[in-house]
Amino acid sequence: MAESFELVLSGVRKDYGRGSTALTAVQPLDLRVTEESELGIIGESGSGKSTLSRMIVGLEHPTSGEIVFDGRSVKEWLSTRRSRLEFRQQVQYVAQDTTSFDPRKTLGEAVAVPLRFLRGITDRDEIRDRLDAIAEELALDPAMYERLPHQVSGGQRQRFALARSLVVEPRLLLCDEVVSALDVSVQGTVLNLIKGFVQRHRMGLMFVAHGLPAVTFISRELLVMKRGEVVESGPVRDLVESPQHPYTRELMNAYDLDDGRKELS
Amino acid sequence: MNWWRGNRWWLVRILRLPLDVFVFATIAFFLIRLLPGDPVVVSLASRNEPVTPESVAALEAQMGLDGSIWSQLLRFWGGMFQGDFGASLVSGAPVTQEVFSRLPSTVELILLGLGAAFVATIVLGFLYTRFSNRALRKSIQVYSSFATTVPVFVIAVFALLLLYVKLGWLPAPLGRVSSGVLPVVTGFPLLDEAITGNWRMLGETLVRYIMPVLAMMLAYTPNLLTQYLGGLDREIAQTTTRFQVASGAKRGWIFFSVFRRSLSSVVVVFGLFFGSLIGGAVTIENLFGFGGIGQLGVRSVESIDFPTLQGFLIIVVAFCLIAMLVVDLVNMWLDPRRRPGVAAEGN
Amino acid sequence: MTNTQVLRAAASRKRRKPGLVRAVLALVPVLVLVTVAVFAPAIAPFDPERSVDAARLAPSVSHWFGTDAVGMDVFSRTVYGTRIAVRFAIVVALIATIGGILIGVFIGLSESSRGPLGLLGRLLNQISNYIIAVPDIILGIVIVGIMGASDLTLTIAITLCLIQAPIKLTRVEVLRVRGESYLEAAEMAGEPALRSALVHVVPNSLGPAMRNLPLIFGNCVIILASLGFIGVGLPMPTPEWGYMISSGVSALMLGQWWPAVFPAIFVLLSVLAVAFTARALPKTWPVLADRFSKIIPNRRNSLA
Amino acid sequence: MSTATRPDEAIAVRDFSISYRVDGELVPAVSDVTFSLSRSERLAVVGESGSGKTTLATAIAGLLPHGVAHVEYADARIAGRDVDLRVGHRVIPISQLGVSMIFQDAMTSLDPVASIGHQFRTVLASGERRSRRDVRGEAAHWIDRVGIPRPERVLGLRPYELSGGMRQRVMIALAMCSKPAVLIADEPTSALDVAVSQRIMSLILELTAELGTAVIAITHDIDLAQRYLDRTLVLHQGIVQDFCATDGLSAPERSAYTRALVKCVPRLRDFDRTSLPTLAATMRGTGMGGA
Repeated sequence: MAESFELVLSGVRKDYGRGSTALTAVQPLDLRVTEESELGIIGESGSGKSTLSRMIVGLEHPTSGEIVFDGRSVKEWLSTRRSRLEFRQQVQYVAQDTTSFDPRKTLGEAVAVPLRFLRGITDRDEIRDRLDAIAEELALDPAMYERLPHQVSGGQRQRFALARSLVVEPRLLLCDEVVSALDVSVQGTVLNLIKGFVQRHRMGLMFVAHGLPAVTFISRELLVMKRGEVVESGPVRDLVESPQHPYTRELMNAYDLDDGRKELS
Repeated sequence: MNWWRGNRWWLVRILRLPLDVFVFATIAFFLIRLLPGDPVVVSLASRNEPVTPESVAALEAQMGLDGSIWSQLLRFWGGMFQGDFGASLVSGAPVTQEVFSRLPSTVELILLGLGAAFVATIVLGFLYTRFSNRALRKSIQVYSSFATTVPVFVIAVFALLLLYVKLGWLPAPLGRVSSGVLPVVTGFPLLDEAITGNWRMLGETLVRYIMPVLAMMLAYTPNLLTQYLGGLDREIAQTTTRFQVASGAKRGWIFFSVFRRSLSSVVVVFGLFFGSLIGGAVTIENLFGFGGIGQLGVRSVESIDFPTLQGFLIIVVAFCLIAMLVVDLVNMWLDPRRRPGVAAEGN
Repeated sequence: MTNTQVLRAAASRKRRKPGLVRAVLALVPVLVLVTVAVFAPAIAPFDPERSVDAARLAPSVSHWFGTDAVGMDVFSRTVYGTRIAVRFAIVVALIATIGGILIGVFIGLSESSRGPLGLLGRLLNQISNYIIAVPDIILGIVIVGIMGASDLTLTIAITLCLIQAPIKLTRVEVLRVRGESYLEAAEMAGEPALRSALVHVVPNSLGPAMRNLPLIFGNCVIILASLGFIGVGLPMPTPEWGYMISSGVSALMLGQWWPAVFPAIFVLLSVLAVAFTARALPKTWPVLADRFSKIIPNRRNSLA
Repeated sequence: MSTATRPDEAIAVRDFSISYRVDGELVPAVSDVTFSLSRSERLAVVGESGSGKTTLATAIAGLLPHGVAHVEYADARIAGRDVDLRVGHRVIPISQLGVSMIFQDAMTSLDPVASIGHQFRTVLASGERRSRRDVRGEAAHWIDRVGIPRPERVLGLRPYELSGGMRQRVMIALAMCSKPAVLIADEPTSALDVAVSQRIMSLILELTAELGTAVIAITHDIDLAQRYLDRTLVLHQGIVQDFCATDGLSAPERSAYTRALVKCVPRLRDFDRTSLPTLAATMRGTGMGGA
């Protein structure tokens, strides 16, 4: 069971470029995330949702405002080697997999790397045990650890990417469009795995996507972004049943099919 | 403001040219001086002169190698801004004059060779797209795979053997004309012969150009052809072509569109290709007894003419940079997406 | 196999795997070339740098390729020419590829960083940009002119021309790999930046420069012959192809074709041999690698 | 030829199979597809990646690359006429008049260096001789019809000067201006945001309804099929699983694969579920075995 944590964003803003051509990717934004959170972020491409999640893990830096995790700003966390590793162990980020594995390293080697650096485990047997444990939990075949990334399907690779992040037992997991590139039939499997894992381990989750149904399934709270701005936020049920902002309404309508569909069961 | 935005792409590019030449000249200045080996000593040794401090100092002064490297650099820069690279040790004439009197005839040869190769490329590209005959397409591909493998002077030697020695169809490789002195107006032999109305010489020169241009065409077409075939294959498979076919566009237009879109892949390599063309032209000039920059280079090497070599390098490269600039501008004019800033605005 | 894969495979026709025999056959031309070079003293019947018979003898049983204007045996000279060309080409190809990779990796890793290393990286990149614009043979002429003609001079001149391609190729590849998301993943996994540069960036950036190596080999032969042809190559009696061709041209005019044509054929064949092997190598390499080393996992042959 | 031609038939194919030549062997990609559509009818071809749906569409539009594919069929009619859909010898295939196709990305579909007006001219000026002004007027009319203001101005622009939405509309106008009997749309909305994709789909449906054009939409998204298209053809590994009215996709007589596929689509109101149905689990549940 992970301990509690608190992630606070205050007035975070991100601009690309300078002067007259500057583009604001994220408008000033306040947000609080804890180990209880299962937060979904939805928006079309260019809405700033990915930038937001990348700023939280320090892959990009806010133009202004501050991101504070457990009382220290992300910038501070990343300033020294020791605290950087500590921060990485607690907050993990999974991106849409296209090339997130080194083509020359087996999947096993890739998944072992965070154990070695973030958990300081060097004992081969222990690494092996942990790899087997995470494989079991994510319903992966441990034999596939021997394979190279291109030798498994896209859905499998995405699950290994999850394994690489979850093997260090982080307290907060950020998922950036992890199912968008997958076939519908595989999406369900991956979503179930994430949801199950997060609930069993009581971790915080931030799930970024542009496909609404995946987000409404996996999260309890929802943030709707458009052009770098949060247009509406609240519990998923409220937003689905009674969206307030016209953009949210348009979005919900686009997916709502109650009239045309007769579902079994 | 609006005019500036519309024309920025070529103005900026042209304004950068002098800077490029200046930077390259400076790099060349250091490169030449940092190489191991001392031209002064080599030169004295080759003339069997004793290496005394006096003779070394005298030759250093002649070559512009006296004083510290920084004072040399200042003198070099000063001279360059006045278009002065010193005087040739052989003829005593200014280096710029030595080079510029020979450059046009080399350029003429290059342009003819390049033009012939370009036409051949277009024709073969057309055959490649128009006909699906396997043997034809395969042989065009095989020919294109000879790119950068066969040196032009080797082809020229074979051409000489066949067309002059065996068949006797073409005249001996002994200069541009059989007798007389070429008129000099612009420095481009063909042009000058036409301007002065010297039709006999023009005819002779044209006949004597057949073999070298043929050799250059045979040697350089594969280089352009690989690019063009690659471009054609890519463009034919492109969604654009499929969309045109599916929406029922006129067949001629589809071909035209494919050719035009693939052409930029050829024109792009023209710039860098120019360098190897100059190299090839030097060997061709040597073989066919044409005067040109190759002849100047070889003469300078034989007499260790340091100022000429230095000026020769810088002027030839400046010329290459100009050629690349022209190619870039043509390309940007053909395809506006290549203009800087356009792609960013499009997204 | 999915439809998309079938289509791609069918369209590129690269999936066809040649057998071991074909794979070895692809190497034959270059092996022959190297063999001739290595065993030149055993193959050549005469001393290549001395007059051995009357001048201008036509090809015969005793002089297969005839003799040249001063009575040197053309066959012996041509065979020794192979030795010289191959020696140059191997040295230049190795120096240019290894050096080019080192410099390219350095530029690619350092150019975007601040501080003196970044400055040096950008400077090297700019210098390389300008040297690329210099025609190979012009650079050769100038360097030989300043330093005098010798093995060392020509090696420096040709390497300086040909090292630019591996530098550029490696630099671009390093920049591409640095943008790959597996480096972000490495950062998230806590790998130190230097380690991930060495473990992930460098090994994944070597491909293009390695594939360019045969091209350097061939180009070196061409440049060496071209410089020799215009008379700024290796000094006189050395049996170098370019020089042999140019000195044979005057005899060619008189119908004595052999002193010029045989070395020209050898230039042609050697360059084509290298080009042939270079083109066949990407296809046959997996087969050979598969045969001879089961230990190293190879990316290409395991593509399914 | 055995089936009688209905007067309002737009397209009909029977026993349509496609295979690819790989290393001299034929690898089947799509087998024995039979369907027919009447004018204005809308068909969705649904399948996962690798199911052969794009291959099928490309073959019907006559766009398969020469030399790599092999097409066989018992019968193929477009607008009541027999057509030759076998892969030709030409390097650039010849258009199957009567079938237009639009693609996912308008930017790569339009000729990047030609003006929009020119691109219309290449389509509209084929066949009979017409004056430039006449053609220009018709092009402007089409651009106006897809809802772009000031059509005359757009004619002089090149694709990169248009916004993404405008490019998409121009592409649709170009595909429709030859008044095809069938419009094939390959993943028409998967590159678009939800709101935009709705507008684009309704534009396509409106235009095709007006001209009586049949629509074949290739998609991985069952949602799209259920929202916009009358009939659905489900492909799995090159084999037709079902061909039926879209409303009846989850009816008990449908194949297990189809029903499972419909069930696994994540829904907006899944927030109360603890887990989503997955394809494998659903098919196991129906006792039909895995795929």
